Amino acid sequence: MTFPALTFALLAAVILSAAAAVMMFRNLVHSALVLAVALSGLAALYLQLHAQFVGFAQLLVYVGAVAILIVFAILLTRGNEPSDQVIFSPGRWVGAGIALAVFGVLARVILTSRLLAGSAPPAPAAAVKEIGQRMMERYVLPLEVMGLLLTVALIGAVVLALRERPSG
Amino acid sequence: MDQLFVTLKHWLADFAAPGWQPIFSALLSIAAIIGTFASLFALTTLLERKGLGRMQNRYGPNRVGPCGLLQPLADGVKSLTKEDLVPAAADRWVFFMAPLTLVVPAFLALAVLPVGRNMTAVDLDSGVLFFFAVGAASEVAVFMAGWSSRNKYSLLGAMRAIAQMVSYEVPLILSAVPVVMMTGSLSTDAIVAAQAGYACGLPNWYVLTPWGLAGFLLFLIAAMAECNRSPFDLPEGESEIIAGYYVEYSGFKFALFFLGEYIGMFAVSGLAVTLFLGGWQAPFAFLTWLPSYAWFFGKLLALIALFIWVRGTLPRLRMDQLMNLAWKFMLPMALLNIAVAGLWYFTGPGWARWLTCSLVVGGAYLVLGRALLSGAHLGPRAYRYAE
Amino acid sequence: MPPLPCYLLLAAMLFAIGLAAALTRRNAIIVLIGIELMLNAANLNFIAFWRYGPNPETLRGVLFVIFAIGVAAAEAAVGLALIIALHKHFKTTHVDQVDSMRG
Amino acid sequence: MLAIAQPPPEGGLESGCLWLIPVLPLAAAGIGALLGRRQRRIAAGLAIGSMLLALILSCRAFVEVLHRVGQGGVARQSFNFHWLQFGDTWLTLGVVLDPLTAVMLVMVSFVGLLIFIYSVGYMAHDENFARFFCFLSLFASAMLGVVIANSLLLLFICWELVGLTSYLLIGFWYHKPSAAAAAKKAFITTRIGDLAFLLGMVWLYSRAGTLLFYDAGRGCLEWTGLPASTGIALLIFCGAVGKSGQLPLHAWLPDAMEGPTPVSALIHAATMVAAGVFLVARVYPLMGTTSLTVVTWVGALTALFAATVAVAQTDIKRILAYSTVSQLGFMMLGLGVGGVAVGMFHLLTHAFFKALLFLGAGSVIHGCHEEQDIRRMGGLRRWMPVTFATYVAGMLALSGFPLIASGFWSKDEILHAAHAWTVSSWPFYLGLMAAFLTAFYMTRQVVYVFFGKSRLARDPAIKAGQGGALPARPMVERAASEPHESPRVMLVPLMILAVFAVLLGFAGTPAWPWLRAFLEGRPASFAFGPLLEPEALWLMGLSSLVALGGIGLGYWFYGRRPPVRTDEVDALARVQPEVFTLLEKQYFVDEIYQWSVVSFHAWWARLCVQLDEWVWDFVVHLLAYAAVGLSWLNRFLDEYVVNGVFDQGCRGLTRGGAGLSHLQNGRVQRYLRVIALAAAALIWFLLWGWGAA
Repeated sequence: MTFPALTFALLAAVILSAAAAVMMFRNLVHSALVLAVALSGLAALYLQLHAQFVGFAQLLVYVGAVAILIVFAILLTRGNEPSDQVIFSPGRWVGAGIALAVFGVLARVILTSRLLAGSAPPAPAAAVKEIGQRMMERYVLPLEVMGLLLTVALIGAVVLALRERPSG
Repeated sequence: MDQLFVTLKHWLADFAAPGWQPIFSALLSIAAIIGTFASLFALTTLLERKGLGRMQNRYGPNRVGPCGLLQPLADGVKSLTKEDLVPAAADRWVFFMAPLTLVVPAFLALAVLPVGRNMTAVDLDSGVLFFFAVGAASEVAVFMAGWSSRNKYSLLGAMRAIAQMVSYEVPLILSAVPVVMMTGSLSTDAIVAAQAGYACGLPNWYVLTPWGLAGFLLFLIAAMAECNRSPFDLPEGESEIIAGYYVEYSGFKFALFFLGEYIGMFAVSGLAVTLFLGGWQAPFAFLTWLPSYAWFFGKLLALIALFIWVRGTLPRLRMDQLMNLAWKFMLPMALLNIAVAGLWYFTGPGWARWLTCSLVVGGAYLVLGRALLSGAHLGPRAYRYAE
Repeated sequence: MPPLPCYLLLAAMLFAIGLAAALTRRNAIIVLIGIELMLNAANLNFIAFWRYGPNPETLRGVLFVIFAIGVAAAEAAVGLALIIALHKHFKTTHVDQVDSMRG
Repeated sequence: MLAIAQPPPEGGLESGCLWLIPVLPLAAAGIGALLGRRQRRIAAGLAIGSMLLALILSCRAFVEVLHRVGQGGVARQSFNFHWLQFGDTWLTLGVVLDPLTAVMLVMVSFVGLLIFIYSVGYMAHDENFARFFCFLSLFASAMLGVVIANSLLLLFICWELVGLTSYLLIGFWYHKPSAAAAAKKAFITTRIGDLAFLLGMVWLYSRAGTLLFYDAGRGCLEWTGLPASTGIALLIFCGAVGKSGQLPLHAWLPDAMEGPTPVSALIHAATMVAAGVFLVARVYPLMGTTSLTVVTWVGALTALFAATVAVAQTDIKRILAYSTVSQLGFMMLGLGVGGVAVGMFHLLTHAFFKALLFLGAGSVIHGCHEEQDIRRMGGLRRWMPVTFATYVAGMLALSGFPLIASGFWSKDEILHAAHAWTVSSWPFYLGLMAAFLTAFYMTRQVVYVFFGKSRLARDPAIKAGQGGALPARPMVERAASEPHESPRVMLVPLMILAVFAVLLGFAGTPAWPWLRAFLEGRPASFAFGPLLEPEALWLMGLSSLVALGGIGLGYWFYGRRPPVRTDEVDALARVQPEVFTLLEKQYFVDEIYQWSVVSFHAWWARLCVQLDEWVWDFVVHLLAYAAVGLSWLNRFLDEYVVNGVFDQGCRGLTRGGAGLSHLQNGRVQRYLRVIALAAAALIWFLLWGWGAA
């Protein structure tokens, strides 16, 4: 078992167990923390796939921002005490079944497709300069739209989280 | 002399089996980094205590060893031998993981700093981004610490700390952006290399340009806030929330927190040195005979001294002042600084760009500062006594 | 087994887990987390295809993932704000108790 | 206009930024429209600043044209740009810069600027100050657009804009019902002319295939031997008639005086009404002899008619309005008999002195606290000397006081041309009489307003509406304070205009026919010769005699014993009461229109109503009863046959809906499940179809 395969196996194990833990934990804060673990594992996976920039961006955004955000939301919604009542919604088995079904379909797609049976090509270089140039030349419009979206999201989040009017 | 450690490392690495050489050399550099900065941490604690003592007109630690030089050792021993308390209500796992989560990323961040010529542990293509990415983990650690120890004070402290870190991360990164723009690379080595050379007796450091100076100051302030140093030490204000998020920590975990904070400080000031102060470059051409790492650590220690000095000088901010400073002054200033860097880049060399850029930066500083201070009441507080 | 299907399978499992989390948990925040997991599974797919697919030099996958991360951040911010507003209004964050539009 | 931003293919630097001239005030109007009521200063500053810039640019254009004329080079440069494409033909608009345009540009922007400045003082107390300046700038931009347009279409667009702004500004005090009515009247009346204009334009396009005036030899004015040009020209002339209030469409212009006085000065004296004349001058090459004859006759008749009416009016602005009409008639006459130069010369001089007179009238009204009836003024020269002096200068210019006044030279040139006209000699005599009357009524007005004793303070209330007088106001309001001189911001424009009203005449004396030469693109030469030709001398003598005679008669009638009491019968009315009444009622033109046109429409409407009630309604009722019968029949079927089935269906639907509505419980997760399941099923189906498993 080669070195990359080993790392991949380890990372996959970490990610999957963390994700499962996210789903299983009673305590929301624990869920949030293991979510951070899972996402950092993904970031490591990106690094292994030679997508350095994306990996670090993932780390920065998810661990640095989204996890913290989720934690704040949890604390603000009094969710930090482990709930004594049942944590799964009614009809959970249906949901689990559907999730399983989806996974089955995806797995069958992956395993039966003949396109994927290729050996690894040499690692492509994703220099940050390249990415920046692409972003500034070809993908500049999506970039602008993204900035707009983030601004709107910022304002919208603030407006939403403001104290509710007594009328409403 | 300059390349002493590099050659040493290579020489050692040659002993390893051929397949394992890269891993071995990596281990070597890791060991070197950890050793160096840990001892630097010990030294710094001593310096800080003595320096503060001098500023507050008292002797610092002066009992252990010759004029207290061995004090850090004593502290280490003490913290190792102390009992490790864990609150009954605490969330054990998280409580245990928190210090590690704080320390490990801090050390990771050190990996991309070029401490000397050819002395970068890993030269990543996106090193600066890596630095900030791993830095982000410290917020999670702080939250874990504050939340898991089931203590109102620590939770409050954690909340304050996270709010402060999140707020100040934005200007911190934004003030680093102009340098990246100028260098055209996120790699720390490239950034240091871009600041090589001397013009009319002065080095081509970025700090010696209008936008560089503004960026450097913004970066320093944001860095102080980022590692909860005074005057931004609300999260740990002993007088308000008895040492904030690590109230419940004691013994070795506490030491780890302490270590983590100081390592974080080293990392951030090391990045400041790299980004703005030309990394390991000598300030003057005739001083290049000094080894590069000496210059790096000299600048690092100078910044640390500055931190200590500020801590001894300035009083603590209020929360609203903190937030106002972050969002109403530093954020617009940093954004404008980026624009100014672009201006600098596109107006060719000459006195004109000096004039315009410094005018823009100075004007913005005046306007924003005035706006910031307009509402604030800075006079002596009016005490009201109960009859 | 060639590397690409491994990554895709991992992504599929991650996606399924996220979906399960979104479908079975009562708490809206966990639902949101599940959605985040699904997004990340998709990102993993993009990167994997970029790495092992044809002409990677165009960097399409990478750029797409970068944009996706940005969108995910925005989505998380708005979603959490919504959840907070929800909690203020209904005094609960359980999605099965929030089933009417008027408070 | 922005499409012109690309560098001009033909023409020099000016055509490049010529388009800026109208765009600047347009921008000012646009910004001004966004301003709040409070920001008066900004609004005025914007309007005046843009106008100043426009003036500077116009002067640059003028100087350039002057330069080119001096070199004897081609005096015209046009610049066209594509606007709309239908099929494979482009509809092209353009701007042109030739002597005509240059002169008009300078005149419009200069007078406009002065009037803008004046309005700052005049409208100072109005709460809709900002709106006013917004409209003014809009008008200025439209007018300048008319002037520089090189395409009949562009000209028409700006022309309509001008009409719109005129409507807005006449009705500026829309809370006054009279103002609103006047605005509507102006709009509709000019619309009649514009309809003809539009028809002419379409006809022209169908004939010539282009609406450009000058297009490097292909423009419709450069076309020689255009078929049916007479009809086209006459139709376009109808537009001019409507816009510059010639017979029979003059009726709106006097009522337009309901607007603020600067508006009357700018739009209804100096620029807009002159636009009609300018239009005729612009399309002059289209005009054949026939159409020119029509123009001449219309102009001559209008001149005399309006002059006679003006004699008997008592509202200070109304008198000026009628005099404007008559002067426009003069211009038309000049165009008809003497060509572009003659008409344009009078247009320019008239623009200045008529603006001056209106602004003076405005200053008088302002000083007398919104009093407009000259019978309640008098003796004002004691209180407002500056206004008096400038007003007298304008009056002399208008009535063509020999040699020193500009009106003299221009009018003299027109008469000269009319005398030289071969078709008929009547226009000449009509013009002479009109000139005589002009002098007469101007003298009357000046005497009424400025001489004698003040009839302001003490007045027995005149019965409202008598003799076109304004309804009498309560004593307290006006007896409150003495008349006062206007602020400097209003006086300075007056003085400047007065200077020009006197001096401008020397640009077109027979001795030095600079303007004619300029318009025809020749360098002018100075020679006393033509001045001393016997015939020229004789005519000049005649016209000065006429002017002096008019002034003298006017003085003899009114000046010897200025009226002392407000309700005093007019001196002329004492001599010729019924004639005076006829004139005072403006030949009952409005009434005639009322009885003829309006009442015809009313009658027609009534007829339609009758038809509607008796014929159509009858049919409708018939059908309705039939329908009712049928529906009764239908009902029985319905209740006992259809309903049974239908109710069953409804119940079924209700149950079905109830059943389905269970799907739509607000449970997010259930929706999510359905979505996921559907997605999985979809993938499955798409990839393998149902058969595979």
